[in-house]
Amino acid sequence: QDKISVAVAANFISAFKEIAADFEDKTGVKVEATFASTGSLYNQIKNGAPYDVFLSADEERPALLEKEGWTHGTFIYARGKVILWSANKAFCKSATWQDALKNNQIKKIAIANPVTAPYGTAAKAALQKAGLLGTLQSKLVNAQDIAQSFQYATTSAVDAGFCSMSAISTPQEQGGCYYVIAEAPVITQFACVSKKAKNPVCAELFATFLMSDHANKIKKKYGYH
Amino acid sequence: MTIAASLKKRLKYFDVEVSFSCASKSMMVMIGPSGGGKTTIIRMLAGLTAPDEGQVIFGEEVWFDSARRINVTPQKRRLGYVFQDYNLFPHLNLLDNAAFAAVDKKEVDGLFDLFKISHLRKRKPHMVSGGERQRCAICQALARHPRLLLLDEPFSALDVVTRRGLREELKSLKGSLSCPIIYVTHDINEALFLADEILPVVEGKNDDGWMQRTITREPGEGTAAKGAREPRLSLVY
Amino acid sequence: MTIAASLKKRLKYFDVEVSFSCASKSMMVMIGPSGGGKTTIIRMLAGLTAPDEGQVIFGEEVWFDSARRINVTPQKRRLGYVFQDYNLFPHLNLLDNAAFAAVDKKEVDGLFDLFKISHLRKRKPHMVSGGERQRCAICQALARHPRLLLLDEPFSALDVVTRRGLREELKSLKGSLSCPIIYVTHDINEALFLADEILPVVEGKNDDGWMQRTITREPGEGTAAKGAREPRLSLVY
Amino acid sequence: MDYLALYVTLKLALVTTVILMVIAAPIAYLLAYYRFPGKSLLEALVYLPMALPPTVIGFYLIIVMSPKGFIGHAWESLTGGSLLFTFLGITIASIIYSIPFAVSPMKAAFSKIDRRLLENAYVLGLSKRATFLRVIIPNSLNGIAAAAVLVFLHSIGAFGVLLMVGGSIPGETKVASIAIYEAVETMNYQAAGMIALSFIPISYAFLLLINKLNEDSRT
Amino acid sequence: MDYLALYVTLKLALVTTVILMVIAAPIAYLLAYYRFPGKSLLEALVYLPMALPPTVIGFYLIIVMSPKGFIGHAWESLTGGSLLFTFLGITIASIIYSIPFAVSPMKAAFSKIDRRLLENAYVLGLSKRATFLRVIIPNSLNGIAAAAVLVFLHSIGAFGVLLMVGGSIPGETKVASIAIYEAVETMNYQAAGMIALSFIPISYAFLLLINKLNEDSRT
Ligand SMILES: Nc1ncnc2c1ncn2[C@@H]1O[C@H](COP(=O)(O)OP(=O)(O)OP(=O)(O)O)[C@@H](O)[C@H]1O
Ligand SMILES: Nc1ncnc2c1ncn2[C@@H]1O[C@H](COP(=O)(O)OP(=O)(O)OP(=O)(O)O)[C@@H](O)[C@H]1O
Ligand SMILES: [Mg+2]
Ligand SMILES: [Mg+2]
Repeated sequence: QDKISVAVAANFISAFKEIAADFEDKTGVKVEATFASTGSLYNQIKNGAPYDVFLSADEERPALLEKEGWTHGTFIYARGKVILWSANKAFCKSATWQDALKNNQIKKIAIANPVTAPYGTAAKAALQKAGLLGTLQSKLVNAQDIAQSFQYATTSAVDAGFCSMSAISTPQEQGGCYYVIAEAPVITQFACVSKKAKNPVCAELFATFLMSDHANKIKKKYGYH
Repeated sequence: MTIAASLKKRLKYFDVEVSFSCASKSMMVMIGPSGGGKTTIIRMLAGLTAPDEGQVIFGEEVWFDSARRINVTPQKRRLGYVFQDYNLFPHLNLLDNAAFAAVDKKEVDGLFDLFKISHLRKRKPHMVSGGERQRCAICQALARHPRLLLLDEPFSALDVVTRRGLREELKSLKGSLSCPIIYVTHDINEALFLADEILPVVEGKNDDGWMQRTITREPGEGTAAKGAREPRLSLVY
Repeated sequence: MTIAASLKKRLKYFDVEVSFSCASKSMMVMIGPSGGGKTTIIRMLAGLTAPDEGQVIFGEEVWFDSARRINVTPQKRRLGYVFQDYNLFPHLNLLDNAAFAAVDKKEVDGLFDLFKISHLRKRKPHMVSGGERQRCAICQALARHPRLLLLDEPFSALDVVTRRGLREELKSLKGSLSCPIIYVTHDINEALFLADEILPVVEGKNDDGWMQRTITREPGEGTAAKGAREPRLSLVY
Repeated sequence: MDYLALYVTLKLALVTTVILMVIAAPIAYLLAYYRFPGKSLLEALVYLPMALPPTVIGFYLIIVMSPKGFIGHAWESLTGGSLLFTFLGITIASIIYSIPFAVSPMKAAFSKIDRRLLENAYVLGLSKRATFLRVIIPNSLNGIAAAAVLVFLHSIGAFGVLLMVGGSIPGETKVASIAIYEAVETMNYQAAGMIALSFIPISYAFLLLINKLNEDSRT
Repeated sequence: MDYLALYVTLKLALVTTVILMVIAAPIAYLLAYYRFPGKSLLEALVYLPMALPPTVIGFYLIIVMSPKGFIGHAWESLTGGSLLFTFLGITIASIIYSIPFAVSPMKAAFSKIDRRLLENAYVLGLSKRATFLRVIIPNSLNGIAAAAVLVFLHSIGAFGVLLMVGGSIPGETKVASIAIYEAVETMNYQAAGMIALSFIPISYAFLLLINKLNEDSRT
């Protein structure tokens, strides 16, 4: 049976699972996925990890891979937004997310590792722009990636967590509330296909499918545009 | 004070079943073949093994009574017990060993002088000879001001000369102590030398004829061996 | 074949320094006080301990020569050695133990009959008595068709009766073996009963007067003890 | 070089070690000297953390220590604070993770003590408690020291559990093993190498110490 | 439920155990019976993986096994493939990670064998090699079995090292501990719980087995 292996940035997990399932149904090609932060996956690829397709959460790392000759070219497959999510509905009663975070009740805020996770980088930039980074520094809990950040928030391990918009379409989201962080730059997510893909035809087929209307519909459902 | 005991205990190959008593200032010597139950009896007196049935009475105190379900812990019996094998604490030097449970730590010096081991006070047990270790164990037991002294073959692992010296020391000590002493030995000569009373124990029972039979048995008789680890040696000295 | 040895070995408290030889079909008995160096000598013959100086010659073969730096391994000496303490392999039953290095495994049955342990062949060593274990150890050594037989107090841990039985068996066996036998014992009577030749070893040296002194020494003499773990017992039997 | 992470690591290892010594001693004593129904179950329970992937431990710890979990909830109603993502939280995780390494050598040392020494202590009037303190402990120092060293090393190496329940907060829960992981992820190999290198001599020295203790206890 | 990850885990644990038994036996023999210069260094080296954070081990393994590292490079020029992110790669990592747990119980078992048994074997004509096979091994079966069980459990629990050098490739390097981590990350608590739960009985059974072996060896 044909199969491809795909490295997927953590913010895209939910959407990817749905897209991959449809792709398997339609083509019969099996999709094996590895989820981690963008930086982590990039690091693995640099060290020879045999992924056929890389769905990054940023522009920079696929570009680097292209420069290094790992891929023929990169393409945008999604644009995402940062949100601030809390399991506690009272959290969203404030006028702005900045005010909400200034509340003394807020003890811990999760953020994805800004160095490895582009969503973390964007969230950090938003905090900085709001002038809150200094005062909130001691409340920040560093998650390994955006998925862990959301996980900390849903278990109420933290009072609120910076997540990706895609989180709100998951079952775990029920009962929580969120602010969209407009101050955070929109995140342009690039993908690329490996030159050394074991099954180049299937890999390209998947890349094409990723950009199909069908896939776009799923992406939209998860808050990407 | 008098210790009086009536004991029954089921062992694997035979049952222990003895009664005896021993008054203050007197010494009862238990003697008999190896594996005959002597140590088991001593342990029941010390409270380390519970009899199946019987009583142990010390003066007015009941230490053990199977019918009334009384069994006083070893801690509360306040007795001195010199074990068959060396039992000093390896992490302490001789002086600290003897003073371990002493009523008055200053007395230990006098005891060490008496038993001629003062010069070894700072040595750890493994740095002295077997005889010296055993003398320290006696000091340890005596320093506690025991109300009853149990000595289980204290000298059996020692060579003949050291042994004879300690035997003399012990005899002279007997007069100055005011508690009953129960002494276990294999050595008939030692028994005759020390005892106010002798209790021969064979397969767990009192067997008054054993001494006589052992002394007079013809050499080379097959069945003699079991009851006679050192059958004639004692008689020669 | 004759085994001839001249050995020097520095020990902590004294030096071993002996020479002796022993011919085929004859038995040399080594005797002496505890700690005198007997086991050390046997181990040098077996190749388990290297002498500091000297030679060990077996027939035409040189097993050890300090000057020529020859030291044949125990494996190549092809001798039988019954150790002072039981040395059977605990994971094997008696039969497998005896057959462990047998030249012809079928012979083991005959040896077991001779030593009256055939009924125990399937038992593990810890399931039989000390005497039975030691008999199996002798079978193990004999089944190898040794060119030299070393027996280090094989019966010392046993009771008097078993011991006398094995002593007789060994004596009758001596005639049927065609190798030199070196036998270590504490027991003067055993030595007199078995030996073609006696080598008394005291503090590492040959001391021909030792037997005589031990037998006749006055009881109660202080210095006697060291050389006399069982001084008179042997004479009584 | 991430000195803060090294500091948190050493502090965590030290605190874990001290606390575990106190917790493990009575457990080891119980396992070494008593027979009771369910003993082998207790024993297996004590050793379980060694046999479970750290992520399994971490998973269950998140569940019980989060403010909704029963421990986290109790803790919050007592102190008003969260247990996860605090030094206390990773200390608890590290203690659970290292329990087997504390109990096992202590139990071995306690078991090795000659029963007759204890009997002698009883006859000399010492209670069980006094016997434990005056006879068992002083004669098990090698085993206790070995346990301490093992726990210390094992806590230094804790990673999976802390990755899940720690939250990598500098100065609080970001230990060296996580700092290395993050440095490698960001391809900051030099930083990773520096921290990694600093472990080798520390660990090595401790291992030589263990070996020494083992040899001493054999003689 | 992620059966594939469980399958990879068990396969990895099994392969690691079998290989380590063969590697560790001679090392344990050397450490138990010989004295040589540098012995304590060798011993500390063998135990080092226990004392290092898994990320430190992972870090160095990445360095040597990456296509630029000397082992990875040699491997690539031989086979054309990468060593990292393959089953072989995580097997090597797992072996290194578990070495101390194999050597330590074996060494203890070998050391406990009475020297006189070996001497008797020599006198009976057995070479050192034959003595090892016919006397030492049969009398150390408890220790060897304990080593096998420990290594098996420890390999099942390996996480940090594999996270770094494995890359979570389904069917190849994604072991159960990593699957749990990912399941928790993606908030698939049910899946995480299922895998985690499936470990408890396996580990528990093995632990009871270890205890049994220890008790047997004591009598
Ligand atoms: N720990 C034990 N477990 C089982 N049986 C034991 C134990 N200790 C002693 N026995 C058995 O109990 C019986 C009596 O032993 P005990 O030690 O009381 O004899 P003893 O008269 O003191 O012998 P000895 O003179 O050799 O010291 C023997 O049959 C012995 O085998
Ligand atoms: N393993 C050892 N290490 C150090 N010294 C030892 C060792 N074994 C024996 N010795 C010492 O070597 C000397 C000779 O001992 P050896 O065993 O040869 O005496 P032996 O004549 O066989 O005594 P026994 O009759 O008690 O068996 C003694 O002083 C003893 O203390
Ligand atoms: Mg006794
Ligand atoms: Mg000897």
